[in-house]
Amino acid sequence: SSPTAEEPGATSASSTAASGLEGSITVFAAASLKSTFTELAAEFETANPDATIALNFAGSSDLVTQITEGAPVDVFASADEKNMAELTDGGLVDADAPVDFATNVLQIAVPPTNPAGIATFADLAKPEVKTVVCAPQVPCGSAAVTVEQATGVTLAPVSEESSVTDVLGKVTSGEADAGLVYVTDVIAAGDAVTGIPFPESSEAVNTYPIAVVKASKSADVAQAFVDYVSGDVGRYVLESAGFGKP
Amino acid sequence: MPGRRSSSYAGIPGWVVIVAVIGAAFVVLPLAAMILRVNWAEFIPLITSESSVAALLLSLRTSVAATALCIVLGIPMAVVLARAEFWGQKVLRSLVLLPLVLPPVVGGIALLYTFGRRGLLGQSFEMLGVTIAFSTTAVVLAQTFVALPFLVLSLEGALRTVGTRYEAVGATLGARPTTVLRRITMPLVLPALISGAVLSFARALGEFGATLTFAGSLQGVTRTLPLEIYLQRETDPDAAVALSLVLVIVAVVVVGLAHQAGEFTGFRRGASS
Amino acid sequence: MPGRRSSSYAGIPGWVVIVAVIGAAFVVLPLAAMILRVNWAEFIPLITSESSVAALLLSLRTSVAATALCIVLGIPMAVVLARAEFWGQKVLRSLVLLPLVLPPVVGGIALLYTFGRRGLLGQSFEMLGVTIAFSTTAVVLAQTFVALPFLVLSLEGALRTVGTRYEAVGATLGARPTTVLRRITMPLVLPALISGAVLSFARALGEFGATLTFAGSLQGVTRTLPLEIYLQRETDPDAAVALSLVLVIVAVVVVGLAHQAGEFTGFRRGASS
Amino acid sequence: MTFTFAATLAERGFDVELTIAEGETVALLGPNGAGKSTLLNLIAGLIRPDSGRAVLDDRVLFDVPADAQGARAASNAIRSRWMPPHARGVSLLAQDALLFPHLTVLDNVAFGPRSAGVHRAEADARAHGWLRRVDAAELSARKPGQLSGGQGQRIAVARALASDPGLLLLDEPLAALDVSVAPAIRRMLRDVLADRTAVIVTHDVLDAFTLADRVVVLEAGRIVDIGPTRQVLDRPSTQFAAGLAALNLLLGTASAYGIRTDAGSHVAVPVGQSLPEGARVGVAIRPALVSVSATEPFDPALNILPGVIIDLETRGDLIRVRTDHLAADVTPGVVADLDLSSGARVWLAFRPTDAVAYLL
Amino acid sequence: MTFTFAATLAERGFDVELTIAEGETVALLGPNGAGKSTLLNLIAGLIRPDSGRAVLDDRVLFDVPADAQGARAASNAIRSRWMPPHARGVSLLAQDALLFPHLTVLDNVAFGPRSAGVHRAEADARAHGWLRRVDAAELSARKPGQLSGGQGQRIAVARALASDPGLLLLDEPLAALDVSVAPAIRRMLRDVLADRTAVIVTHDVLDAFTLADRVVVLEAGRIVDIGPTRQVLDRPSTQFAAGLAALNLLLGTASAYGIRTDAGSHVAVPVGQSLPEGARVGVAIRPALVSVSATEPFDPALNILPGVIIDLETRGDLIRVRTDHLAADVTPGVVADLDLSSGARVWLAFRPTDAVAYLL
Ligand SMILES: Nc1ncnc2c1ncn2[C@@H]1O[C@H](COP(=O)(O)OP(=O)(O)OP(=O)(O)O)[C@@H](O)[C@H]1O
Ligand SMILES: Nc1ncnc2c1ncn2[C@@H]1O[C@H](COP(=O)(O)OP(=O)(O)OP(=O)(O)O)[C@@H](O)[C@H]1O
Ligand SMILES: [Mg+2]
Ligand SMILES: [Mg+2]
Repeated sequence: SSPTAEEPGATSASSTAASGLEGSITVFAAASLKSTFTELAAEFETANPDATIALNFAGSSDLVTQITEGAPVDVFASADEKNMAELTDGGLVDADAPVDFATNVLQIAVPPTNPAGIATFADLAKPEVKTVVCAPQVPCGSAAVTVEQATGVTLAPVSEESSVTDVLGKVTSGEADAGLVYVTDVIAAGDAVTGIPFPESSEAVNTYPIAVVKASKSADVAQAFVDYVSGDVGRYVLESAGFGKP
Repeated sequence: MPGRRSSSYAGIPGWVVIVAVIGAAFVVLPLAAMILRVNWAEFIPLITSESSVAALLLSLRTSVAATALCIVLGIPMAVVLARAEFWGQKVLRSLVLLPLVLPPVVGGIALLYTFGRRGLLGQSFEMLGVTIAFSTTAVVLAQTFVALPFLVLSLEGALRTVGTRYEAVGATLGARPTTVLRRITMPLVLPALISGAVLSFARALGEFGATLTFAGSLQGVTRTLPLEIYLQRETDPDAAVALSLVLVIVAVVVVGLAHQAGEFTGFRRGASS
Repeated sequence: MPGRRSSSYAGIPGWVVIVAVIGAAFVVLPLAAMILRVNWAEFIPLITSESSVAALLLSLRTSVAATALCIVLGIPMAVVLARAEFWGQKVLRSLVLLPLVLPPVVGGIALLYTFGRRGLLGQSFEMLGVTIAFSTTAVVLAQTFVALPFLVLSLEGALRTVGTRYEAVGATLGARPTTVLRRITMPLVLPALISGAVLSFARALGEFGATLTFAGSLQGVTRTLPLEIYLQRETDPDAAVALSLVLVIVAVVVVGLAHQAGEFTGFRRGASS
Repeated sequence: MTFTFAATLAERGFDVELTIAEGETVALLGPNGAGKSTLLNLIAGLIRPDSGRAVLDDRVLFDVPADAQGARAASNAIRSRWMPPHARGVSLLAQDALLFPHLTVLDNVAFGPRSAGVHRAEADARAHGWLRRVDAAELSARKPGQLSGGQGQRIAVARALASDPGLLLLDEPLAALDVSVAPAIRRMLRDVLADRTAVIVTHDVLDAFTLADRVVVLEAGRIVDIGPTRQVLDRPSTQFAAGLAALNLLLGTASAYGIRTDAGSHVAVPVGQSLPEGARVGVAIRPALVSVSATEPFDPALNILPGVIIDLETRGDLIRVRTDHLAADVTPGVVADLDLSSGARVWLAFRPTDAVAYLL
Repeated sequence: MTFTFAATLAERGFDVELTIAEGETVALLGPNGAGKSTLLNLIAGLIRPDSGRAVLDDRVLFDVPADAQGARAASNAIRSRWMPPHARGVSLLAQDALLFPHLTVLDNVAFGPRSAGVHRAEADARAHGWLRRVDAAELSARKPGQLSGGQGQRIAVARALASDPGLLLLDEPLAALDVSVAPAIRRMLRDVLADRTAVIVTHDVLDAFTLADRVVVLEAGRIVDIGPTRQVLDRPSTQFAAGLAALNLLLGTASAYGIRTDAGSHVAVPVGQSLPEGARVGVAIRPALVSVSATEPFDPALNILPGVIIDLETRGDLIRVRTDHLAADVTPGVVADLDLSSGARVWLAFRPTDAVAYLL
C-alpha cells in the first residue's frame, strides 16, 4: 500500500536476484501479519522471479498445531514468543533460528466519538466504562495483565476476548466504550476507531519472531525470505503498518 | 395393509451397509483419534477446574434456553412454510437457511448490527433500558440465531412428508386449526420435531463464532464451553481437545435422552401409519 | 381418500402466522442490518478482487464435492440407522451428531489427529505417498465432516416417517433391496434428500473453523470464502461483512435452484400419498 | 337441516346439483370414478369447487360465483365465501379409514366430541358407547396399527358417528366388513340415520334399500337418476342402476304393439299397460324369470331374444347366465343339459307379464 | 407350485397349517380379525412367525423351529431359515392398494416386470395389457393421487398380476369395485387364476364360488372349516360359513327321531337320511324355504321353531326376517299382514325335505 516501499525493495531485488533463488516455499504467519506479509511476499517474488511464496494465515496457536501435526511449511512467523518457543521446544525449529523482526505495543482503542471520554489507562477502570480486553491466555491479554500489574490499575472488563480482532470488533461496533489492542490494529482499522496511546504500554512489548522450519525443503529460499522480512524492506513495510523495531 | 405389520421388513442391500460403515468410520475415527491423545492424568483436574465447570453450566443453560426458543419460533415457521402458499415463500425458505451459511463470526456481526447498542433494534432496546450485548441473553440470541434453521428445516420436511390427510380428517370431525395442530399434526411429526430439537441443541451447544462476536467472553456470563475450549487452546491444544470431550459426552447424553423420550411416547411412525 | 384431493385444506391458526413472522424477522433482520452497512462503492472492487474470486470458486468447488460425498456416504448411513436394528444403534446415532456439537476448530484438530501426517490414518496414507492435510482434499474432508450429520439426520427422520409400507409392497412384487431403494425409497424421500443436501451444502459453504485448522489457508488451494472473510476481518470488518453477502447470495441462489429442481420432478409428497 | 348444493369442478368433469331434506338419508350410487367421493369432499370442504354454492340450514358452506376466479384478480366486487371444514358441522367418513395412527382406538373415537369441547370423561364415555355399537369395545386400547382391515373400518364408522354432525357423509362405510358383523352394523346405521341428514356412498344395493330414503345415481360427474329408493331400483333408467338392482333392463321406444328396443327387437309388455307411442321406455325383468334354450323356442306368448353367452357365474344353487343383452338365473341342471358355455348362441325368453315397462 | 405352510404367531393367537396343490386357488374366508391378512403377510414374508415352516415347490420360504428364539441366543445348533420377500416368487395384493405415489399408473403396473429384469418397452407393453384387462387403460398416465378409490383398487390388481408370481395372494381384490365392472374383473381373475396357485381373501361368497377350488374358513386365527367350495358352503359347519352362503344352520346331535339342536328343539330330517345316533350334525335350510307365522301353526309335517325377530331387511322384492335362530325370506305382503317388527315373537316353519342334514 505504500509506493515508497519500492525503492528499498528495488535495491534488495538486484542484490538477491544474483543469487538465483529458485523454488517455492510456504510461509505460516500470524493473522495480524496478513496485509504486511502479503505485500512483502509479492515484492519478494518480484525480486526473485523463480521463487514463489504461498501464505497461510491463522492464529499463531492454530499454526503451531498445524506445524506440529506435520503441515508442509518452510517459514513460521509468530505473533508472540511463546508459540515460537513451542516449536523450538518441540524440535521443529532450531533453537537459535528464530529472529525477532517486529514489536508491537498496546493502545487504547475507542469509537471515533469517544463516548466515555477516555484519556488515560486509569479511565478504563471506571465502573461506567464498558471495557473489553483480551483474555490472559492470549498475547494481547497477557500484555494487558502486565500493564495492569505495572500500573496497579485493576480493570473490570465486560468481556475477555480471545483475539484482538474480537476486541476491535466490539469497539468499532460501538458495543464497548474502549478496548485494549495493538497499535497496528488501530492503524489497520483506519477511521473506525481512534487510538489513545498511553505511556504504561512500554511495560509490555510484544515481540514477533520469525524462523525457518527444520523440515523445509527449500531452506535457502526460506532463509532468504526470513532475511528479507527482517531486513530493510521488511522493516520499512512493517513500520508503515505500525510495528516497532525489535 | 402390509406395512402395518411389516415391522420385520427391512431389506437393506449389502453394499449399503458397507458404505454406511465407511461413513460412520469417517465420523467416529476422528473422535477416536481425539480420545487417544487425551492425557488422562490431566483430564480430571482440567474438567473440574472452576472455569470449566462454570463454562459447562453456562453452556447447558443457554443451549436449553436457545432450544426452547427455537421450538417456540420454529414450529410456527415450519408450519407456515409447509402449509401456506404465499408470494415470496421460496425466497423466505432460502433466507431461513442463512444463519447456516453465514460464517458464525459474520452472523455475530450481523446480530451486533441488529441488537447491538447502535444496532437497528438495539437503539430502541437501549431506550427501554434493556442492554443485550455482553449478557447471557446475547448468548441465547446468538445460539438461537444459528440453531433455528435446523429445527425449521427438519420440521418442514416432515410436515410435507406426512401431508394433510390426517389434518383434513380432524377438521371434518370438527377440530379447529389449533386443535388439529396440537392433537394431530404435532404428534404425527414428533420424531422430526425431536430430531430437529436435538440438532438445534447440538448446534447451540457447539456455537462459538457468533457468541464470541456478539456476546463477548466473560467467565460465568458469556463464556460458554466452546469459548473456554478456544481459550484453552491458546495455552495447551491437548487440554482443549480433552475439554471438547466433555462437550461430546454432554451432547451424546442429551441426544440419547431425547431419543429415549421420543420413543417413550410409545409411538413409532415407522411401524404404524 | 380426502387427503388425496385436499390440496386446498390448510388450516393455519392465526397466532401461528404471527409467531412465524416474529421468527422470520429474527432471521431476516440481521441480514437487513448487514445489507444496510455495506459500503456499496467498495463492494464491487472487493468482490471482484483476485483473492475473492479465487476463494469463491474454491468454495463452490469444494462445497459441491463435499455435498456429493455427503450424499454418497449419508444415504447408506441414514438407511442403516432408520431401517436396521442392531446393538449400539442409538449410540451410533448420537455419535453421528458429533461434528455438529464439536466446535469446528476442535473438529479440525480431530481431523488432523486422524488424517494429518502424524495422525491415525495419515501415517498409512503418507506411506502410500498421499498427503491429505493442507490440500484441497483436506478442505473437502473438513466440509464433509461437518456437513454429513445434516444429511444423515434429515434423511433418517424422513425414512422413519414414510415407513416401510411401500418398500414391502415393492419386495412382494419381486424387487431386490437395491431396486427398492432406488425406485421406491429414494423417490419417496426425495424432498427430504434435497433439503438434507441443501443443508449440507450450506453448512459446507459456510465451514470455517475445521478448514482453517485442518487444511490451512493457502490462496487458491485451501482458502475458501469464509477463510477469506476471516482474514478480511483482521484488517477491515466492513469488507468482511460485504464479502459475506456474496456467500449469502450464492447460498440463496443454490438453495433456490435445488428446491426448483426438487419440484421439477413433478412429485410433491404433500399432495399425494 | 335442509341442505342445498350445487357445484362444478372442471378438472374432474363434475357438475352436480342436489337438495336434501331435513332428516333424509340419500344413497349415492355410481360406477368407479363417477364423482361420489368428490361430491362428499366438496360438501366437507376438503376440495374447492370451480363454482357453486352450498347451504346447510341457513349457513352458507361455500359460495363461489362462476367467474370468481377471474373476478378476484380484477376486482373484489364478486366475493366468494368459504367456510372452513371444522366449522361446517359436517362429518365425513372417508373411503380410506385414516385413523390417527398416534392415538388409541378410544381416543380416535373420542376425538370428535373432545374437539367440540366435551370433557375428557364424558367424551370417553361417549366413545365407549359407540365402540360398543360397532362391536369393537374390546379394541379400545389398541393403536390403529394393530387392527385388521375390517376392525379399522368399524372404528372409523364409530369415529364419524361420535362427532354428532348436522350432516353425516359416509363413503362406503361397510366396505371391508365381514358377513357376520355387516348386518348388525347396517342395523345400527339404520337406527342412527333414521332422523339424521346423511349421504351414504355404497356399491351394495342392500345398503340403499336398508338405509336410504332416496337414491342418487351418479355417472361421469353428473346425476343420471334420482328418486325414492324403490322407484329408482325397481324401475331403473340406467344399466348401472339395473345392474345394482340385479334386474335386466331393456331400453326402447313405445310402439303400437309393445316396445321396440334400441337393439332392434320387439318386446311385448303386460296387457293393460298403456304407454304413449314414441315415448322412451324401460323394461325391467328379473333374471330368475328369464329362461334359456339352445334352439329358438316357438311360443308366441313369450318374448324371445337371441343372445351370446358372455359368462356363467355360480351363485349358491343357481347359475347366472350373462349374455350380451339379458341375464338369466338357471339351475345347474339346465346348464349341463344345454351344455352352456361362454360364446355359445342361445335364446332367452320371458313372459310379458313378468316384465315391468315404464316411462323414463 | 405345491405349497405347504404352517406357522404360529402368539401375539395374534394365530396357528394355521395349510397345503395348496399346484394350480389350485383357495378362497380364504372369515370374520374381521380372523387372521386372513396375517396369513397372507406371513406367506409373503412381511411378518415373521414365532415358529413354522413354509415350502413353495422345493424352496423353503421360512423355517423357524419352535424354540429358535431361545436357541438362537444359546447356540447356533438350531438355525432358522428366512427367504426375503423379493426372492419368494410370491406376489401380494394387500388390503390397502398402496400404489407407489411417485410413479404413474403405468409405471406402477410395470414395476413388477421391470424388477424381474424385463426391458422397459416390453414391461410397458405388458403393463398396458394388464391395464386393459382391468378396464383402466385410459388412466395409464395418471398419478395414483388422481384416482378414485375403485380405480386405484383396479390398478393394484393389475400390478399384482403383472408380476407373474409363482404364488399369488389377493387380499379382497374386488372390495371397492362397483357393480358395473366387478363381474368383468371377476371373470378376468377367473381366467388368470385358472391354472395358477393362488390364495384369495374375500367377504363375498360369489368370489369363492367363481374363483376358488377350495375354501378355508378362518376364525380367531385357526382353520375351522376347509374343503371344496361347494361342500363348505352347501354344508356349512360354522355359523360364519352359513352366513356367507346365506343359509340357516342348526347345529345339534343326531337322535333316534331326528336331530336335537343345541338350543334344545327337535328337528325332523328328510326321510332316508340316516345319521349315526349321537353324532354332531348340521342342518342347513335356505331362508326362502322358511315360513313365518304369528301363531304356532299346527302341522306335524313341518319343523316348527319359535323365534324373536331381530331385524327386517329389505332385499329387492323380498324381506329377510332375521330371528335369534333362523332367518326367513318373505314377501312384503306377509310382513304387512302379520305386522312383523323387531322384537315380535313368531313361529318359523320348514319342511323336513327342504332341509339338508349332514355329519360335521
Ligand atoms: N386429485 C385428482 N385429480 C384429478 N382427478 C381426480 C383426482 N381425484 C379423482 N379424480 C378423478 O375424478 C373422478 C371422480 O373421482 P371420485 O373419487 O369422486 O370417484 P368415486 O365416484 O368416488 O369412485 P369410487 O367408487 O372408485 O370411489 C375420477 O375420474 C377420478 O379419476
Ligand atoms: N400389528 C398388529 N399387532 C398386533 N395385533 C395385530 C396387528 N395387526 C393385526 N392384529 C390383530 O391380529 C388379528 C388378525 O388380523 P388380520 O389383519 O389378519 O385379520 P383379517 O382376517 O385380515 O381381518 P379383516 O377381514 O378385518 O381384514 C386381529 O385380531 C388383529 O386385531
Ligand atoms: Mg370414491
Ligand atoms: Mg385383512
